Amino acid sequence: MKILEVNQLKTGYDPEVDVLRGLSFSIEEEECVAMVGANGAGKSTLMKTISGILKPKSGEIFYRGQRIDGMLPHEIVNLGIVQVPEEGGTFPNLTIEENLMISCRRKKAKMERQKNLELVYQSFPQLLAKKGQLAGSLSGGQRKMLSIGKAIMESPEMLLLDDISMGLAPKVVEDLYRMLKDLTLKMDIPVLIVEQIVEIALDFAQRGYVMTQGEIVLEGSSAALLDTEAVQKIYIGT
Amino acid sequence: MNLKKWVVSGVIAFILYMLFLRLTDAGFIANFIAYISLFVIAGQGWNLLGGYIGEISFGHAVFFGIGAYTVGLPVGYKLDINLLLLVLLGALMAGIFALIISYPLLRVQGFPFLVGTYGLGVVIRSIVVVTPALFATRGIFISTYSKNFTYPLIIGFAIAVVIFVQWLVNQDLGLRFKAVRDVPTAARMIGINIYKTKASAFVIGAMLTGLAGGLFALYGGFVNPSACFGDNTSIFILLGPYIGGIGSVLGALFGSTIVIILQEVARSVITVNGGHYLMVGALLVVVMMLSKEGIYPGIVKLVKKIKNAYQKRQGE
Amino acid sequence: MEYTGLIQTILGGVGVGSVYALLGLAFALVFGKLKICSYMHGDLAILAAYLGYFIFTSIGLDPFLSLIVLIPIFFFIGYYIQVIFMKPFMSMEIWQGRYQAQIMVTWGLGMCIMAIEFIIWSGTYRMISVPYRNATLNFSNLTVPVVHLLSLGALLLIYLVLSLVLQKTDLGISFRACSVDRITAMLTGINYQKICAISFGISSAIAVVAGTFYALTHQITPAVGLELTFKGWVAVIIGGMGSLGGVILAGLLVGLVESLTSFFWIPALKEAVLFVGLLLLLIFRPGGLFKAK
Amino acid sequence: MAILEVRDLKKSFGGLEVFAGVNISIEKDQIYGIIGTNGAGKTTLFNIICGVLRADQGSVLFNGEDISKKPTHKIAELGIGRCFQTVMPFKSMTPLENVRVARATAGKKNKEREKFSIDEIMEITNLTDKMHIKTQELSLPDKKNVEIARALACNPEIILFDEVSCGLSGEEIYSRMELMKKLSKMGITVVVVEHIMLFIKEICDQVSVLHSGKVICSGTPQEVARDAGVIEAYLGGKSNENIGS
Repeated sequence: MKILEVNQLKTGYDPEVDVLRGLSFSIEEEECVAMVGANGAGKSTLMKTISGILKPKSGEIFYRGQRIDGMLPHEIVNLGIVQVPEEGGTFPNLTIEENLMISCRRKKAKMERQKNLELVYQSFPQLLAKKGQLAGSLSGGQRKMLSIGKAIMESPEMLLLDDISMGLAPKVVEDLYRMLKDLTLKMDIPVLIVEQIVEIALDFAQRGYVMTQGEIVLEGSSAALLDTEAVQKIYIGT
Repeated sequence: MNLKKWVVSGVIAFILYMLFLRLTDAGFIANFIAYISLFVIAGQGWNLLGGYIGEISFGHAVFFGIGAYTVGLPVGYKLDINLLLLVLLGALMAGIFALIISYPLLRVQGFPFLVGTYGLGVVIRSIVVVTPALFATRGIFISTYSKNFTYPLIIGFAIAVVIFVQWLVNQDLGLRFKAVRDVPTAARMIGINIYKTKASAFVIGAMLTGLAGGLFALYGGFVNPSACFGDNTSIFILLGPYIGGIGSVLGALFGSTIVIILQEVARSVITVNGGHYLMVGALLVVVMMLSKEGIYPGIVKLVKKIKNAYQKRQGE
Repeated sequence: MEYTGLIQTILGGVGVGSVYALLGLAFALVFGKLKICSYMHGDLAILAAYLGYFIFTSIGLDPFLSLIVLIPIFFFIGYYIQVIFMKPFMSMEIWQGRYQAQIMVTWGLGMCIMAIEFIIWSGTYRMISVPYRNATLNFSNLTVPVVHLLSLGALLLIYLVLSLVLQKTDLGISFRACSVDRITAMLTGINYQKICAISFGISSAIAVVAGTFYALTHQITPAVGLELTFKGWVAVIIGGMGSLGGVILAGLLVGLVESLTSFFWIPALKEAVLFVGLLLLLIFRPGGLFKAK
Repeated sequence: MAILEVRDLKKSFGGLEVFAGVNISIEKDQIYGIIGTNGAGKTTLFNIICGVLRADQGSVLFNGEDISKKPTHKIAELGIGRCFQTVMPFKSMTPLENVRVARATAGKKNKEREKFSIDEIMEITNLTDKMHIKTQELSLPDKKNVEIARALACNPEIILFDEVSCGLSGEEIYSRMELMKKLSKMGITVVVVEHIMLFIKEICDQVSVLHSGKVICSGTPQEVARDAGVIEAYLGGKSNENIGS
């Protein structure tokens, strides 16, 4: 069964300019899919559109058969689609504990609050040590952990990860992805991952799509994509 | 350049008004048109700052009042100075005052600026009201020219001001105004001194508003604090361009006209003192909800849309 | 004698200032945190004052008792003003777009409210002549009006309750979350628009309290609304754009400046002195006197 | 002598350190590339050079003169032009007016450096037939062109390009590359911030790699591409085949 299905999606910030130019793809049950492409290809725009931050100009998005385009962001979160955004993601003026607690909006999440909290602290012990401090005092990598932790607190049924590596040192990124891999294995949910470092993304996912100019130009299994010259070319730009 | 069109239509409008004046013997309507023209001049001055720079001023009555009092005060002190000269001097005085006051005011932007200009209005009004040397609340009577001279004078100035503003906003200086409004950061990066640019819009606008004030003194033959420095004056100077279409010369022109007419209509419909604000407020809310940029740009957009839809249908 | 007069003036100033502080608090709540700009709270306050007056004169209900009805009513009025009139502008860029549009819309609404008051109650000055209006407490040779003490108490109470709600409750935490990062808040599953509407409702409810106290210390006329709005905003600017504590101090300061001017100089110049002070502040400390953290 | 030099630049936002002592020296008439992953602080660097942001420490020298304390519009008059990553043309004006206003301000102050007339600028940026349409109605590549045209109209000695390729297709990127080469031949120094390696490799004479607050490597594109640190930072330490192609 298709978990997420995107059909001929068009989105843009300006009335005249489309960033996504009729994009279609789908995600199957318990699958981890990577979306790669150069800056400005529209990856983050896609994420924002799925989460309801941006209204699509045309096209459809289905989640488990239910049409979700046009729904408000919090309604989409209530369905279980949770995003870890590229920027922000945490509230620097709240403590870490508050940050995590405020993320239990869904009924299911409220019931599993204690279990989820343990899982987060277990996966990211650094957060436990600082739980009373303001999130603004965290380092970049810890903030990303908190951001992921917030997503987990929501008891997600589908996870969208937008450029986790942005602005982080390679070592931190590596650690982060190792932890994520453990986590997703534990939670057993479909993941859509956007990443500018192609190799990491394709390593993490089973299947991938390549985007340029708001369109999908290539798709295939991660291994196959990694081998193709085309991916490298497209990613590099010309 | 389509400035020619503006000049030609201006001249035609002036001739029409003169004909009208001859035929109807300067009745109520001729009077009313002159009254509207005063607010058109003041509104164009406001629009230079509010529309082309994007800083909303709630205290333009200050400059209006300075213009009016520059005409009134010498008369009050029985000095024999040519009134027309005083009108021009009034515009100059308003400009100078704006130059001085721009120093504190333009250091802030957005709504502290708005509150600051409102405060400026309160300060100046209070000072005039309590100072006997400025004739306090009594006001000053001015033995002015006949209607047959002042009305065409006001209309002439109004037309000249509209054409002047239209010309100005297409000069380098006017382009600089728009640049500062559109993207301040980018404007700085092409070498625009933001403070100077804002100050020049402020000063030129204040001069135009001061001019309107001076003409108002000639028009009414009477100046007093509540008519010249009152909140009401500020409000109607502001509302015209804002409702009509902020940052567009024609929009401000239409807006001032509509607002003043509506105000008069409302006064005759709702006779309770102060009740006419109901219609003014409602108009403001309706315009903002329907077209955020004001009536004129809204209509232009609508016409474009209809045209496009029509052409599409034609094409099919 | 002169000395007690001065103390008396200061107390009076603080008492009047608490009304401005309440209005400033109402503005700071929605402006400082959620970037919603309103120019109608002064008119809302006066409307509440008139309603209190109306209830008092028609059925003799004490204005404090009528607050029990008025506060929820105004909460809903505020809630729906945000939903109907302010929401369309929430996605625009801050100044130029959102603030300007919101200022104009709320100002237009405020104008309508004022006009309706003019039509119903006319422009004559009214006052709510409750028996305790002129009651005072005496400490040696100082006389303190009871109403001033009450308004100061109400101010502190509202501030404490607000801070408590902001610190402890889910609503408060969501509110703080929305105030720093609205996109992240949405992605966290917080209904941003609802939080905005609730906050606007709360701030309208605070305006009701301000209006009631204003009516108990002053005579009311519809035109005062805009003036009150501006004084509330002056408190916000002096207070440093949105720190709640700063706004309260600034509001009290505004009242103090006014009453001291009346005491030492000409009462007609009290507002002029206030705004000259504001202009000086803009020169030397554009960020406000009590800067937000 | 270096035309633009950044010395020991330090900057942090709140607790977040963006630059921990950055040194960059750009020679005249070069095309200089600055690369780094997203969030490495490339745009912040440009903002500091242009005076939009102030550095916590360190200095920026332009033709030997310290400009780190100067207001932005003075820096523009000295001859530093800039194009933004998120396009910011003056949207209510036509392209021609955008160029005119730039020529009338910064361009006026350094007339002796004028290399193109307004007509020529419109031509090399492909805007001649669109110059009377309001900029907000143009497409993204055209808006980028308007920015380039506007920067050129300031008669700059040096132009900073921030992520020109962002949101453009291959062919459009190629035409930008050609334009940059042309500008550098005309004696205008070009600084490009990019994260697409190939773009940099094709046109740049010198490259600096910005990573976690420091310049981790400087040199010709070929040298940089072989640098182990760069490969690790850029590709997560797996291989260097992506750079090679």
